[in-house]
Amino acid sequence: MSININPSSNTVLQLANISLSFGGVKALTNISFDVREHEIRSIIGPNGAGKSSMLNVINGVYHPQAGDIYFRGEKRKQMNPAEAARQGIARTFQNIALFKGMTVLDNIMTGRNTQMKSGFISNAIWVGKARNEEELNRHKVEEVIDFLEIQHIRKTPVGKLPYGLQKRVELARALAAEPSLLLLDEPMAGMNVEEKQDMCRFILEVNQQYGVTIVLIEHDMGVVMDISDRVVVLDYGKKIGDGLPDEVKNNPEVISAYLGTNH
Amino acid sequence: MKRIKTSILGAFFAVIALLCNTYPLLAQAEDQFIAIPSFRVGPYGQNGQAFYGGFIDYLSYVNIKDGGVNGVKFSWEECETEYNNAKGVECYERLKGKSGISKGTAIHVMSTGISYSILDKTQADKVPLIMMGYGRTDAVDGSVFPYAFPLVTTYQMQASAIVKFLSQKNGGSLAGKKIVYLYHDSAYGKEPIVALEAESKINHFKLTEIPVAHPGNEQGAQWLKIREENPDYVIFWGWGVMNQTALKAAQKVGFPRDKIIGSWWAGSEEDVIPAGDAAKGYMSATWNVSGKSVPVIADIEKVVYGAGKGNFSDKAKIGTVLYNRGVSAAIVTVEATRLAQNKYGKGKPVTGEQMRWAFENLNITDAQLKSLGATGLLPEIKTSCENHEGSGKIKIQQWDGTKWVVISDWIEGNKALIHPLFKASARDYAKEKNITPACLKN
Amino acid sequence: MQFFIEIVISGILSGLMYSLVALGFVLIFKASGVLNFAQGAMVYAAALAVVGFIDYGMPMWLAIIAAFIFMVIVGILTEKFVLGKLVNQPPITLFMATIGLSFFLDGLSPILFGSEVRPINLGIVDEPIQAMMDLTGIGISKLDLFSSGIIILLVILLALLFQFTKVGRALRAVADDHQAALSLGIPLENIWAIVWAIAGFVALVAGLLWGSRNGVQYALSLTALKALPVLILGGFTSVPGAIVGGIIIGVSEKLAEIYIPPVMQDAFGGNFGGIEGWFPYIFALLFLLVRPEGLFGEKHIDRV
Amino acid sequence: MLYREAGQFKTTYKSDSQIFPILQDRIGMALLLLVAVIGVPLFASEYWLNAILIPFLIFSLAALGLNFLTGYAGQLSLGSAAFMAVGAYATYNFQLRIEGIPFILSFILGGLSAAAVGILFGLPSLRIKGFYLAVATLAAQFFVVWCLTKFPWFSNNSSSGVISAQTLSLFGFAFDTPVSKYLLVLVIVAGLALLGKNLARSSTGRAWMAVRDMDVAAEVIGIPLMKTKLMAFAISSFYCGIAGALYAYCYLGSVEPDGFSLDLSFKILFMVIIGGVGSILGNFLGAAFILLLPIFLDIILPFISQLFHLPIPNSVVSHIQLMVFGSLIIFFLIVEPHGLARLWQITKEKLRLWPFPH
Repeated sequence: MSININPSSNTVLQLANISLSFGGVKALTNISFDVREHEIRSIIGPNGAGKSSMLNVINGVYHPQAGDIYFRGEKRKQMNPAEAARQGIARTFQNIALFKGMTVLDNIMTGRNTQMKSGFISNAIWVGKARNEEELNRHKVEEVIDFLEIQHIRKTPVGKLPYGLQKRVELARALAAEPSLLLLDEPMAGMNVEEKQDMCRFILEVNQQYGVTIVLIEHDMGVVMDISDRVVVLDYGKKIGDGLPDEVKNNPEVISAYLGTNH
Repeated sequence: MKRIKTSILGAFFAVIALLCNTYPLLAQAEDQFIAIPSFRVGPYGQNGQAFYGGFIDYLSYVNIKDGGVNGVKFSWEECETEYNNAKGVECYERLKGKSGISKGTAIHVMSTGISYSILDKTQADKVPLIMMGYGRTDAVDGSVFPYAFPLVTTYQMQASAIVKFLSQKNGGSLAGKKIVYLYHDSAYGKEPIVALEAESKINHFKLTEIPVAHPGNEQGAQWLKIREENPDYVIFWGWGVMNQTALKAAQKVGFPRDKIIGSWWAGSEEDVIPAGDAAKGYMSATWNVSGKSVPVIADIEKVVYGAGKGNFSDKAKIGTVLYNRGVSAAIVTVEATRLAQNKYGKGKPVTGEQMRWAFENLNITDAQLKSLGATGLLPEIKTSCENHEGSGKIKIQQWDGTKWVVISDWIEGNKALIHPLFKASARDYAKEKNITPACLKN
Repeated sequence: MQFFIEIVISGILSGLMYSLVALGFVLIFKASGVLNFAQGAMVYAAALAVVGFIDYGMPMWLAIIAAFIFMVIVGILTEKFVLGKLVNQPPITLFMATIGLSFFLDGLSPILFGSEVRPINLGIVDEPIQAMMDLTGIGISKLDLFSSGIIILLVILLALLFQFTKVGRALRAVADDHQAALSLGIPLENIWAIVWAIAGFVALVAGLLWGSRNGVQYALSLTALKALPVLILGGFTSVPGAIVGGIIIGVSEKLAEIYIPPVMQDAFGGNFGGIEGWFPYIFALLFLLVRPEGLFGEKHIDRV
Repeated sequence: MLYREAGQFKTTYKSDSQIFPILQDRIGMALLLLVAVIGVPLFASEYWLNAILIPFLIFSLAALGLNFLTGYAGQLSLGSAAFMAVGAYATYNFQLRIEGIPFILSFILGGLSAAAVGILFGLPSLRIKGFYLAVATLAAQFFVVWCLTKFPWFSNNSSSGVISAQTLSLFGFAFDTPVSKYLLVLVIVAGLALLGKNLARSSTGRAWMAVRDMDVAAEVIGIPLMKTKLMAFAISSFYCGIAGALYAYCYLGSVEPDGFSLDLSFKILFMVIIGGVGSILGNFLGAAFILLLPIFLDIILPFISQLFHLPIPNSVVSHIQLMVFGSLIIFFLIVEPHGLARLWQITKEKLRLWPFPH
C-alpha cells in the first residue's frame, strides 16, 4: 500500500535540525525528517534513543534548544501542547496517560473539549446550548466508541480496565478530537497477539478511512515493517536511518544499532 | 465490612436526630435556669475554667446556703463554645430552648466575638446579654441596646482609668510623657484606641499604637520597637499566650516590667505565673480583687467544697483573679434575679424580660455587698437606661512574684469624655440598623 | 544601624526557633511523604508531658526522659493505628488524618498532664547579655542564644545519625525511593515508626525551648503556623532548607514588622502593624513564584 | 426489590445524561425537597432552624465551593474561610453603600468579589503544586483577614472591625424570622447546588477532572491549564463568597474578620474530605457530619458519664470531645477514604441487587 509520493508535495510536518537536551544530557541532536499527508511514519530505535522525546517536541511538550518545526508550512518553535491540539495534533502516550478518576465515556469526551465552545455559565444552566452541544459531541464520541468496539465499557472507570483496553481507550480519546495528525507512542506495547492485531487494524483504518496522518513509535519490527510507509531510525538521539521499510531494514548502521555492535 | 460501615453511619445519624429532638425538654420548670455557654478548651480554656468555675460555684453556694432566691433554686447547663463564634451561637440556641420561662436568664459568654454574634438574637429572644468587662461597649446606651449590658466597666472606661492612675502617679500630669499602647489586633484590642487617643489629646502625652498579630506568641519586633521608642509606660491589651510572651519579651529586651500596665484580661494568675520572674512588678487593671480574704470566697470553699459540690477537682484556682471574677459575675446575676423577683413576684422563676428590667435598675451598694460577704470584691453598681455600665471603676494590682497586690483604690474613668463616644457610636449603629432609640419601661 | 543589626540578630534567633518546628515536618515528609500537621500538637504534647511529669514529682531530667518515651510511644502508635492503616492513600487523605491526630493530641495531653498554663524553667534568666549591652548597645537574649545553640547541636546530631548509622542509611534510602527501599528489604513500617520517634524528639526539644519562652499552653500547637512558610521556602524535604528558610523568614518578618507598617501608614493612614501573621506566607509565596523548586530543591521535568 | 432500574431503558443520550437516571432517585429527591420546603418549616424547632439546618445548608454550600477546587480540579486549598470573609464583607458594603440595592444582587456582587480575590490567589497554582500550593493558600487566609481588620472602610469604620448585617428584605417582605431565613438559604443553596451539578457534568467539569488526574495529558489533548485552574479558583471562591454572605446575614447576624479563621477553613476541608472528594452529594453529607458530630458528643458524653456515674469534670469532657472528634475523623478516613458519598453509593448498589447477594 505504500504509494511513494514525491517529497516536495503535501508535506504536513517538517522537522529541521532539532536538538534537545535536559541540563547537559543530550536527548536529540540535530535531527531532521518530514511527515507527509496521509502516510504512516514510524520512528524506531533502541530504548533511550529519544523517540518519545521526538513526539514531545512535535506536540510542544518539550521545547527544542535548536532547530525549526514547520507544521503545514508554518514555522513554529515555542508552542504549548494545547495549541498543538487545537491545530489538530493528537497523541497517545507510552505509559498510559488516561484520567484515572473518570469513566471511559468521560475520558473520551474530554477529547472533544477543544470542539466544545459553550462557556461555563451556559454549562451551569445546562438546558439549551450546553445540553445540545453535549449531545452533539456525544454522538461523535459514540461513533469512535463503536469504531473501536468498546461499547460495553462506556460507564466503567478507566482505572478498572485491563491494560490492552486502556490503550484502546486512550486511542479513542485521541481520535475523538478528529485530529489531522496522530502521534502514537508504542500503542501495542505489552499487548498479546490478538490485541496487537486489533490495534493494527484500527491504526490502518484510521489512516485509510479517515485519512489521518500517523506518526508511530513501535518496538515490534514486524508490525512496523508491515504497516508503515516510511521509517525513521534514531539511536542515542541521532538519526541513523530514514526511508522505506525495506531500505531501513537493510541499512547496516541500523542493524548494528539493534545488534548493539560498534559504539 | 461495607455493611458495618453503613450501619455505623446510620446509627450515628439516627442517634443524633433522636437526641437533638428529645433533648431540649430536660430542664425542670420551677428552677431559675441559667444558660452557661462556657469554654474550657482551646487557646483560652484556662481563663474560661477559672471564670466559669467561680460562677458556677457561687450558684451552688446560693442553692446550698439559702436554697436559691426566695426558694427558687438555680439550675444551669454548660455548653462548650471553644471561644468560637459559630459554636457560641449553636450553644446559645441550644441552651435557651432548655427553659421556656427564663430563656437562660442571663447570658455570660466571656468572649467579645461570641457576644457580638448573639447580640441580635438575645435582643429578639428578650433575654439579657451580660458582658462584664468585654463585648460591645457602646451597648452602654440602653436606649439602643435594651438587652445588652457591658456591666461594671468597659474597655474604654478602663483605658481612661488607667491613664488617670498613671497621671496620679506622676503628680497629676502626663504632659510630654510617651505611652505605647501594645494590643491584641482584634475587636478586643482595638476598642480602647478611641479612648486613649482622646485622653492623649487632653493630657498631652504622646501615644504610639503597636498591634500584635493573633495569637501573639512572637513579639520580638514589637518589643525592639518599644525599646527604641523608650516610652515612660506601656499600656498593654493582651489575651492568652500574648500576655506571657509580652512579659518574657520585655525582659528579653530589658524593658522594666513595672512600667507595663495591662488590661484586666491580662491580669490573672494564668497570665503571669507562666512568665515566671519576668512578671515581677508588672501591673494590671482589675474590677475585682483576688484572694480568699474576701469572706464569701472563703465561705464558698467551706460550704460548697465541704459538701463536695465544687466545680474543681483541685481547689488551687479558688481565690484567683478570674475565679473571683466569676463569683462577682454570679453575684450580680443572683442579685438581679432577687431584684426581679421583688418586683414581679417572689418565689417563682423570672423571665428574660423581667431580668432585663432588673439589670437596668440594678443598685448594688457596698452595704449590700457587705451583707453578701463580698465587701470590696467588686465596685458598687448602679445602672439605668442611659448607663448600662453602672460603675466604670477599676483597681490597679501588681504582681509581686507570688500573688496580686492591690495598689490603688477604685478609680473611675473619665465618664464625661468617654460616654459621649458610646452615645455617638450607638447612634450610628441605630441608623445602620434603622432602630429608633427608646428606653423600655419594664 | 545598630537598631537594624539588633533586629537582624533577633530575627535570626527566633528564625531558628521556627526552623526547629519545621525540622519535625521535614523529617516525616522526607520519609513518608506526609505533611504532618500534628507536629504543632506534638510540640504541645511534649511540653505538657515534661511539666506534667514534673508535677508528678519527677526531677527535670527524668521528666524530660519520660516525656521522650511518651513521644516515642505516640509516634509508634500513630504509625501503627493511623498512617499504617492509610498506606497508598492520596497525600491529602494522610494530611487530613494528621489534622485529626492533632485534635486527638490536643485533647489527650491536657487530660494526662493537666491543662494549667505552666512555666518551664531551663535555669536561664532570659535577659540581654549585659557585657554585650554595655559594649555595643545591642541586646541579645541569653535564652535565645542558648536555644540557637541547642538547635544547631540537634541538627548536627541528626546529620550524624543520617550519615553514619544503619538506620540513617535506611532512612535516606526510604526518602529517595519507597519502592526501591522496599525491594531492598527495608521494612518501611519500622523505619516510619523510627522517623515518628525522631520527630517526636524534635517536638520535645521545640516544646522545651518554646515552652521556656512563652510558657506551656495550648498556643504551643500554633507554632506549626510559624513553621509552614519556612517549609515552602526551604522545601518540604530539605533539612538545610528548614534551617536557612527559618532564618530568612525570621529576619524578613522582623524587618517587615518594623519597617513596612510606617510606609503603609503614610500611604493609607491608620495603623498597619501586626503583619507577622501573613507576611511570612506572602514572602515565601512570592519567592516560590520566582523559584518554584524552593531554596534547595532541584528542578524536575514532567516525563510523559 | 423496590430500588431497581430494571425496565428503565435510555433511548436518547439526553435521558442518559440526566442527573438522576433512575426513576426511584428522582422520586426520592422530589420527596426530600418537599420535606425541606414544607415539612421542615412546619415542624422544626427554632433551635433546629437557627443552630443546625441553616448552618448546615451554608456549610454545604461552602464545602461545595471548595470541592470544585480541591475535589474536581485537584487544587488543595486551606483558605476557604478567607473567601467567605470577602463575600460577607463585600455584600455588607454593597448593601450599605448602594441605596436600595436588591440584596440578591449584592449577594451576587459579593460572590463576584470573592471570585476576583480567588483568581488573584489562584495565580500561584500555575507554577506550584500540591502542598506547596496548599500552604500558599494560607497566605490568602491570613492576608485577607488582616486586610479586613486593618482597613476600617470595610467595616464602615466600626472601632472593632465588626460588621452587623442589615435585615434582608425583598418587595417589603423582611427575612427576619428563622423560618424565612431558612427558606431563603434553602432556595439559594439548592439552586447553586443544581448549577454546580450541571457544571460538574459538563465540559467544564471534565476539564477540571482532567487537570486533576493528569495535567500534562490534559494539556496535550487541548485543555488550557491556566484558564481551567483559574476558572476553578474563581467559581470555587464565588460559591464560598455566597456562603460567607449567608453566614453573615442568615446565620451569625454580625461577624468579625477573626471569625473567618483557619479553623473554619479546616472545618470546610473536613466536610469535603469526609463527605467525599469530587462529589456534589458528599458536601451535604460531610457538612451534616462535621456539624452534628460535636453537638452529638456534647450531648452523649455527659449522658454517658451520668449513666456510669463517672465523675468527669467539664474541662475533661470538653477535652474528650476533642479526642473523639479527632479519632472519628481518622476512623472515617481509614474505613472509607472516599467519603460518605461513596458509602451511600455502595448502599444503593446493595439495594439494587437486594435481596440477591450479588
